[in-house]
Amino acid sequence: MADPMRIRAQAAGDKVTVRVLMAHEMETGQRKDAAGKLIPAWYIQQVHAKLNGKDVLSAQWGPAVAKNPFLQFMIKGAKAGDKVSVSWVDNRGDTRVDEAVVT
Amino acid sequence: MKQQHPLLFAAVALIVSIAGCAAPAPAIDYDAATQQMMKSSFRDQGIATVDRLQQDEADAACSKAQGAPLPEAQRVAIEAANMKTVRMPSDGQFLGDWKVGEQLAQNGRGMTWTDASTATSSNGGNCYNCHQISKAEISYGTIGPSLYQYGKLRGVTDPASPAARPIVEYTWAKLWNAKATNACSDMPRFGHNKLLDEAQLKNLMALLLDPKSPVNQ
Amino acid sequence: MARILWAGAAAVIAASSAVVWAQQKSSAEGIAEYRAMLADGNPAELFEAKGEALWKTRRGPKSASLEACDLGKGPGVVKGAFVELPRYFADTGRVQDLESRLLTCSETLQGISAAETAATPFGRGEQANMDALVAYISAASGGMKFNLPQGNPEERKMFELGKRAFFYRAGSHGFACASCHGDASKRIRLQDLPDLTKNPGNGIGFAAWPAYRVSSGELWGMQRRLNDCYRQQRFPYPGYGSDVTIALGVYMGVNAKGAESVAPSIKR
Amino acid sequence: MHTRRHALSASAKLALLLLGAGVLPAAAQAQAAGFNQAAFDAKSLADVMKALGASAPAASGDVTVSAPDIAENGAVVPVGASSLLPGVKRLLVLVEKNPSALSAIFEVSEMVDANFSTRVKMGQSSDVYAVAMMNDGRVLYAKKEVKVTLGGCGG
Repeated sequence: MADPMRIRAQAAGDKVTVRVLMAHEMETGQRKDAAGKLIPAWYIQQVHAKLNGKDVLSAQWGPAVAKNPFLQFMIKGAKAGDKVSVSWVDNRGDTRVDEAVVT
Repeated sequence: MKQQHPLLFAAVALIVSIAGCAAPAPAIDYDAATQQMMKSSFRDQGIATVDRLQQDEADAACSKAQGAPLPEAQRVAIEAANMKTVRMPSDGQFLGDWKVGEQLAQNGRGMTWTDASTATSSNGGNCYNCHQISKAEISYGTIGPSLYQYGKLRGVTDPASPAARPIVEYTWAKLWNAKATNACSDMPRFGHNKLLDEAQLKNLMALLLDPKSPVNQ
Repeated sequence: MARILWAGAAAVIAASSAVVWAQQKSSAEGIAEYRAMLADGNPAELFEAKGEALWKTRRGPKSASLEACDLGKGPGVVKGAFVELPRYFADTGRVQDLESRLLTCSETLQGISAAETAATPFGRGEQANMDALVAYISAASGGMKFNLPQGNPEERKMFELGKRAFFYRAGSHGFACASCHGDASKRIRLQDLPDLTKNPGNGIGFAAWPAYRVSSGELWGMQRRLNDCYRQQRFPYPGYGSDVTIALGVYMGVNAKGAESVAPSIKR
Repeated sequence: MHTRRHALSASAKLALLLLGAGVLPAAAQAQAAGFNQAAFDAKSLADVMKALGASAPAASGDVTVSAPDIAENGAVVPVGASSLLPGVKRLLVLVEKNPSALSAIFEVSEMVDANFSTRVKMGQSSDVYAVAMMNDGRVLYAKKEVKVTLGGCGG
């Protein structure tokens, strides 16, 4: 199973800045290994974020997003104590969900 | 301030050193211990074999100096010995194609344990790692001097002319064996250590000295 | 004659360097901007979290955690240990760096073979765990100043050997560590090269590793950093935890005395 | 909305087709439906727009792309896309000279700002685009050149 994400959600005024680091290879499918064989593509295709269980963001990513991806976004009308959850699904169907409390 | 006699210090030092000799821990020969450590710490991997740890006279002397200048006589002797290794081009032609030279200058590959072959064709010149060369390349190192306008600044308008001959030969020697003119140079000895062949060196020569090369614009 | 020509050439070069200075400065600013944008959100954090979990997880044939490991400040003390390594350990009779000490702890406490881990390729199996552990342990000393002990004769001996290894020129290119790291304010391509013969400053050089390597997307400890240095130096292959790597760690670490550690940092 | 639904169903059909041909692993079936493969396979900016059913984009000062002038390494280049305009439906990040131009699509909801940062790979120096697809069908962009340098020892 994939390693956990690191999610930081910090409130300032009525906005919450969310910073997420995800552990993922984001393999493009265009690189070759030492033996000259193509390494198959393996990358996160979809990302979803929720605030207290309600959808706030969805994104689609291609293999050009860098390895161990970073994502930053801003949620409106959120406050300390709220729960932010982030999930991803990759092209192999692997998935991961993590949650953080807004500080 | 009380003045102390230097002899007193000498005497104290002598006593201390005698006491040191009498102590059970003998003085360590760090140079020998270093050689032993290098030998035990490294192993062969691919083309990078442990015989590479053997030093020639220049590498041994400059290592020992730890960045300090060599004694004059030693420096002169090392430079003379290295100058003798320089082979001028067999056909008397010094310049090749600067475009190929530029690619070679950009290429930092070759001779590591992840490289497949020690053939000169698989090696780059590593030049931009240490030198500014063409102005278009902003990613250049500063370990060596800037080579931008190398030929122009030296007044080379026709590299084949007799007037340009001293600069042309000096540059060839520098590329072939940098220790021929600077005993403890950090620059690889491209010709001497068979890193680049004659044709490759000519292309680098053209990059530096051809008036049409972007280096001399 | 060559020498005279060279002296003349040097003078012309000095004059031309002023011309290129403006361009150099803007490149440096661009790189600084790039690094600042990356600093917020260093993927090394992913490795730290994994390392902390590994430290506390019962693993290996003996089903034990590493929490009883003595990193030099007593069993289980993680904070402050990193900035005093490498140091002498009486139980092994050796000067050890963080990675070689972890090999010892992992073998004695967990029953995981040190030799097997040392022989594992970087980034795989137990070596991947090492990456995470060094991230976690170094992070626990974040902001602390390097202060390697030199009280033991073995520690002083390793400093002397490390110094000689640092200046040891060999290989097809005749490079030593000092070829790139023996002077201040030099660059390779656009990367600043720290002068490792002295303290290059807070969070620079020895005080910046372990680090997340952007180029490979991996976390490198000092062992892996030195391994790749020697590869680029065109040397043969240094053993994992070999004396030369530890001696260099002592030399660079003692030179960095007083420098604040920012490990794990983020690097090109 | 119409164009989006159209694109989704097309990619879903393609996924089924590939699945039938044994190209896609079964696990990929579930998420293929919400992923616009055609847009991410498109080589050029124009082809990406076509795959998304969008009109030709116009340069706009109301869209911001943030990226460094120089990237020390093309493997990780920080890029941000944002707009303060009301009615932004989607924000895209594109790298013109990458093998496939599109890097990311962010769906803007009323709960988030039209302001996202991520990091992309760049094979070479290139223009990087932030594209805002508006609710009224307009497509606006900002671009910035990022120089990707060779770094380190290069070996």
